[in-house]
Amino acid sequence: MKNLKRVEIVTGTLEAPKVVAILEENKVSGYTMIKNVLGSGEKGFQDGEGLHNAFQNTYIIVACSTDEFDQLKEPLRKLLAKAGGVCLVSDAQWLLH
Amino acid sequence: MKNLKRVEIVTGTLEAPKVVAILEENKVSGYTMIKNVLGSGEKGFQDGEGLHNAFQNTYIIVACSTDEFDQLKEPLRKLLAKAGGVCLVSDAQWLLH
Amino acid sequence: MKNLKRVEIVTGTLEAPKVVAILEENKVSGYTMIKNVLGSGEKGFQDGEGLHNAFQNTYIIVACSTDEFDQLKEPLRKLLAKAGGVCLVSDAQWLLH
Amino acid sequence: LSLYLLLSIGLKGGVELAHSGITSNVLITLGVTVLMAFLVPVYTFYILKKKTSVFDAGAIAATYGSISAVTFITAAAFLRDLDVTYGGHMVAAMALMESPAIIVGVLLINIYRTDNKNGSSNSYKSILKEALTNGSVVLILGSLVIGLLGGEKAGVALAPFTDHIFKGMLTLFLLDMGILAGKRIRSLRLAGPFLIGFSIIIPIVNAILGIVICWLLGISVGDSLLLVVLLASASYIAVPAAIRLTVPEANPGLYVPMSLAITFPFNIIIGIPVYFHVIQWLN
Amino acid sequence: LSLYLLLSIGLKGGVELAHSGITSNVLITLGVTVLMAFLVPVYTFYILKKKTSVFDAGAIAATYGSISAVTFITAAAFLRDLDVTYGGHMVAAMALMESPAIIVGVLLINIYRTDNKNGSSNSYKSILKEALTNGSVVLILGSLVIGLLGGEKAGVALAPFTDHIFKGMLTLFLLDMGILAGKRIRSLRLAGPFLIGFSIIIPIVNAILGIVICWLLGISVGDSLLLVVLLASASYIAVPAAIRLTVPEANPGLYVPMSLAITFPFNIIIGIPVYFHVIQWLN
Amino acid sequence: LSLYLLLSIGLKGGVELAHSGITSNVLITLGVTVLMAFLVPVYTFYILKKKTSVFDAGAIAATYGSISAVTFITAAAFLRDLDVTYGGHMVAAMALMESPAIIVGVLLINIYRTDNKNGSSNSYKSILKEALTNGSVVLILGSLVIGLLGGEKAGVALAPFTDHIFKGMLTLFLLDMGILAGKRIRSLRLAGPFLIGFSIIIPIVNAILGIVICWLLGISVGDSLLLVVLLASASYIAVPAAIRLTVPEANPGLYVPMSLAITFPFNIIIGIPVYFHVIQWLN
Ligand SMILES: Nc1ncnc2c1ncn2[C@@H]1O[C@H](COP(=O)(O)O)[C@@H](O)[C@H]1O
Ligand SMILES: Nc1ncnc2c1ncn2[C@@H]1O[C@H](COP(=O)(O)O)[C@@H](O)[C@H]1O
Ligand SMILES: Nc1ncnc2c1ncn2[C@@H]1O[C@H](COP(=O)(O)O)[C@@H](O)[C@H]1O
Ligand code: NA
Ligand code: NA
Ligand code: NA
Repeated sequence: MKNLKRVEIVTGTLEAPKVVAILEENKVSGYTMIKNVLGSGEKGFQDGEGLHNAFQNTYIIVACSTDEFDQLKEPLRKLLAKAGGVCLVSDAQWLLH
Repeated sequence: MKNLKRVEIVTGTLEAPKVVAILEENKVSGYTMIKNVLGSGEKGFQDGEGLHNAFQNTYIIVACSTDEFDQLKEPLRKLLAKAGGVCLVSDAQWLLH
Repeated sequence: MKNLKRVEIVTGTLEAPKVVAILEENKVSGYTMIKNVLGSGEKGFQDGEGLHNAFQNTYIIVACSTDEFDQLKEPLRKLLAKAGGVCLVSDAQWLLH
Repeated sequence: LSLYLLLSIGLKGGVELAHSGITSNVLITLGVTVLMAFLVPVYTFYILKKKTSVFDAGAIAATYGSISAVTFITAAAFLRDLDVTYGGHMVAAMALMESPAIIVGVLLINIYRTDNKNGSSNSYKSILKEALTNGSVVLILGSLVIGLLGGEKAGVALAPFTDHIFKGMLTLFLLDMGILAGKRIRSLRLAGPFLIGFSIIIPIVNAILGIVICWLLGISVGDSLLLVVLLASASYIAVPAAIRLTVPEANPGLYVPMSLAITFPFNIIIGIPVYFHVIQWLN
Repeated sequence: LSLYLLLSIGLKGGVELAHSGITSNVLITLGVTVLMAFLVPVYTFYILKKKTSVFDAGAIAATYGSISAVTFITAAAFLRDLDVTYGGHMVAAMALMESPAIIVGVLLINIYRTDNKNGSSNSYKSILKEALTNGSVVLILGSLVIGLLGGEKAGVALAPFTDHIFKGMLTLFLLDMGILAGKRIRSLRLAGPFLIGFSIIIPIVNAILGIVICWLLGISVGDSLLLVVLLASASYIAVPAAIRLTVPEANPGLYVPMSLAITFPFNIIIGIPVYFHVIQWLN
Repeated sequence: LSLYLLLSIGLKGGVELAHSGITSNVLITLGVTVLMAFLVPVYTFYILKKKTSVFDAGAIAATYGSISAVTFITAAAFLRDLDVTYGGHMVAAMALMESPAIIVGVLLINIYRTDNKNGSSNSYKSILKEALTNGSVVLILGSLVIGLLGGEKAGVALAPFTDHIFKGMLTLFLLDMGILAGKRIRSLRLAGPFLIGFSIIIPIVNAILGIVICWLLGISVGDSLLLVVLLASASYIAVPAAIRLTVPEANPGLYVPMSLAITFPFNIIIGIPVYFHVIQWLN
């Protein structure tokens, strides 16, 4: 088992590629992505009722080391400040294989 | 970064609106919702095989302050006791923007 | 509230039944499963672009006791070593009902 | 798609009913339907209880006591192809027959369940709500009334919308259903021979019951087939959903695939033509 | 499916335009369309601002200033059924009319918003990008050009692909849309009588405007109907999406269902035939 | 839908085969197909290996060595439109040609991979399982046998089900596929000119090979077209899926869009008619 940070990001589906870009720029190649996610926040409801991605969120989970997260931190903050969304960070253990 | 509670709820898709109602009653306007979720629990399998929402779950994530959670606690407990499902709570940090 | 382990597993949709089998062998009857999940890892992108489950992941959340997890640990490790994927473990509290 | 099918069958029924008017014949047929809607789940329940848990017995009884709208619509299309007329009131019969079985099923379960955990999740209120505020029932009755009031005009106005495309829609929809049914087949491992047999034999038994009744009451061939199909068919959406919510103890891995993967295709492929020939042969 | 519809209408338009050539008549029509594309959102904005927030006003104005391709295509099919010809340039008109309303709407919002939070998420660049790199616009214009250059040949080559199936596709697609529209209806609780009235009255007003203009300019019946439909219809995909991204403060629970659940079906079921009869009666 | 298409083509094939019986001609054709199913992936592998990783080479070779059922079915429909007959055994040929390429591809990879990580995820057992328990293969062969045994009766009984709707289904399905293909196009950025060229040139090369062989063996026009299409087409579901599981090192961003977004539409739109004219011209 190895300790690491569990970073989860929710933002508009159209913004998600930007999140992935940030991950790749920082050589974080491992992430999980769930599309067609709904929700509510400062920008009001994302209820998926519009017939377009713009009305849906994407949920991204990244398990990475503390150092990797420290690199992601700033660019993620900037992106979410502009695009809206949330980024939660918690501690987790990786079952190595 | 700000410390907060990461509350995640899984319950039948037809019950999910009641969860959202509880959030709104308690002025918790931020949440993320994933529909079409499967699973297994006391009520047996929710394998999505029936051609109806009744055979699916919805997964809701709420990042809120400890105080907010203390308010949600009771009504959520009551609802889940009746409708089934689970509510997990863990600590997380919010990457402020 | 009861303390327990929050185990989350991401692996190929075609491998997911094996994860469920491991849970059932160990009498862990409670889990939540999200299909049609995308991501990236050692095996490269799972971008859902192929017209087949083989190009998608499944995301499984299990809330279980520490003892239960200790039982799951080995078989899960073996499976993921072969099939790829990740298993994250974190602490959480269960809102009893 | 199903929405469209329900709508047009409802309108059609209403228009035809506006023609015929509500005769004693109509009332008798509806009476029989409602009666059977209560009897079928009861007798099937007692058969099932011998082999399955009270919960599964009630769930399956409710499923088979109720009806499959798609099977009904297919039978109606089948009749139209053969230029056999049927009364618009049969659509009302379908709507009337959808819900009672749910209530009966849940009642029986609550009578026979050993744990006295009545109420809570399956409080009667919620059951009735489930049973009555059922989307499709509302939709059918609604469009039926529209057709009934609109009469001729509605019929003509909607003709292009309802007739031309109808057949194509139905075919497409049946194909979809067929594929879904196929996917559920493997779920039947769990069911075991008794329940698999049940899902073929009970429809036949109900069909025979229906044929005899219709024959005794001298109901027209068209109406007979539809009534028989209502009896022989099992619900695979509305009832399973209501049961899932009100009787979580019942295993959806049984009542869903039994109805969807066996009874539904059986009625569509074999049932409808066979029932029809028997009815015709009797008249 | 929609992809297919856009493609074939575009090709059709291009081929016809290759016939007719670009006459002064064509240019006048296109000029009018572009003009209206800028005027409609402006006047609707000031009406809306009286009752709603600046954000919702701009969002709804943009939605109604733009067009619904499906409504346009349905009108075109309607004309073909009646053997009424229309100019291929109307397809270009549709494409030209899709985007301006977005820009106008956002401009008006930024003029009237009290918080001076211009820029950031709704920087003009991103808006223009949204407005112009709009998939359907590109697709229509693209297929239009193909048809235009390919001329006869393209027309013939693609005839089977475009004509035969077209009608069926459209029906299927309209059914889908109808179901979607139905699902959105309940979202209208929030809208309130003013906005619900708006979503019926404004299309009519725009239609009347269009009818008068076409009559004054002596535009042919076919072209008139299509122009009127462009004015009367509201966007329910492209514009709402662009607005959602550029004006998050506006409530999608209003502008989406108004356009999708009221104006769209209204135009399809009542609008098109009525507009047509009025236009014909004037000529 | 695809399910339906596979089923009806299989039945059709079976029924025709019941007519013709299994002649030497049939056996020769099948022999050739199997032979090619092993040769094509081998020679393409060596071409690919020059420019790509061993893994991608094997994956793409397997993809192009196998077949696309939809392309085959489209060719069959194309022949029916022109009243050109073809043998039912060609359906068997399709089924036989689906799997070998997977095995060949993986074998070649394991021979040439530098890291000696054979076994584990890509153990031969699992590969064979993947290759053989392939849903569509089973489905085709199954329906083929049904048709073969049922003979006339089956043919007649299923005629309405198989013939009438067939064309419409296929059109719908091709449209869906077209849209999917369109979505994959952008993924081709990564592929680069070599692989993009490959996905057009290799089908042509294989087609020429096929045409020559058929001409030498004097195979009928109908059978020739189908055989050629089998050679020219590439799998975009079964093989990619099997490869994804057995050779994760290969990049799905290459072999999926190459087959789905280039070769598939190329064969449908240009390939089939061109191959047909060449074959006819030779006879
Ligand atoms: N407190 C929260 N907890 C969970 N998810 C949230 C929260 N706030 C926002 N979100 C998610 O982030 C999306 C965009 O947030 P916002 O930009 O604030 O509208 C929302 O649609 C939700 O899905
Ligand atoms: N221990 C658990 N871990 C994760 N998810 C669970 C657990 N127990 C129940 N669930 C989820 O909650 C849903 C309803 O639970 P229940 O009411 O106990 O059947 C199940 O279908 C699962 O999706
Ligand atoms: N570091 C990570 N964080 C989150 N998800 C991951 C991570 N690594 C892998 N995954 C998920 O696990 C799947 C399979 O991983 P792999 O077998 O390494 O390709 C990927 O497609 C991702 O969805
Ligand atoms: Na019944
Ligand atoms: Na407009
Ligand atoms: Na091939």
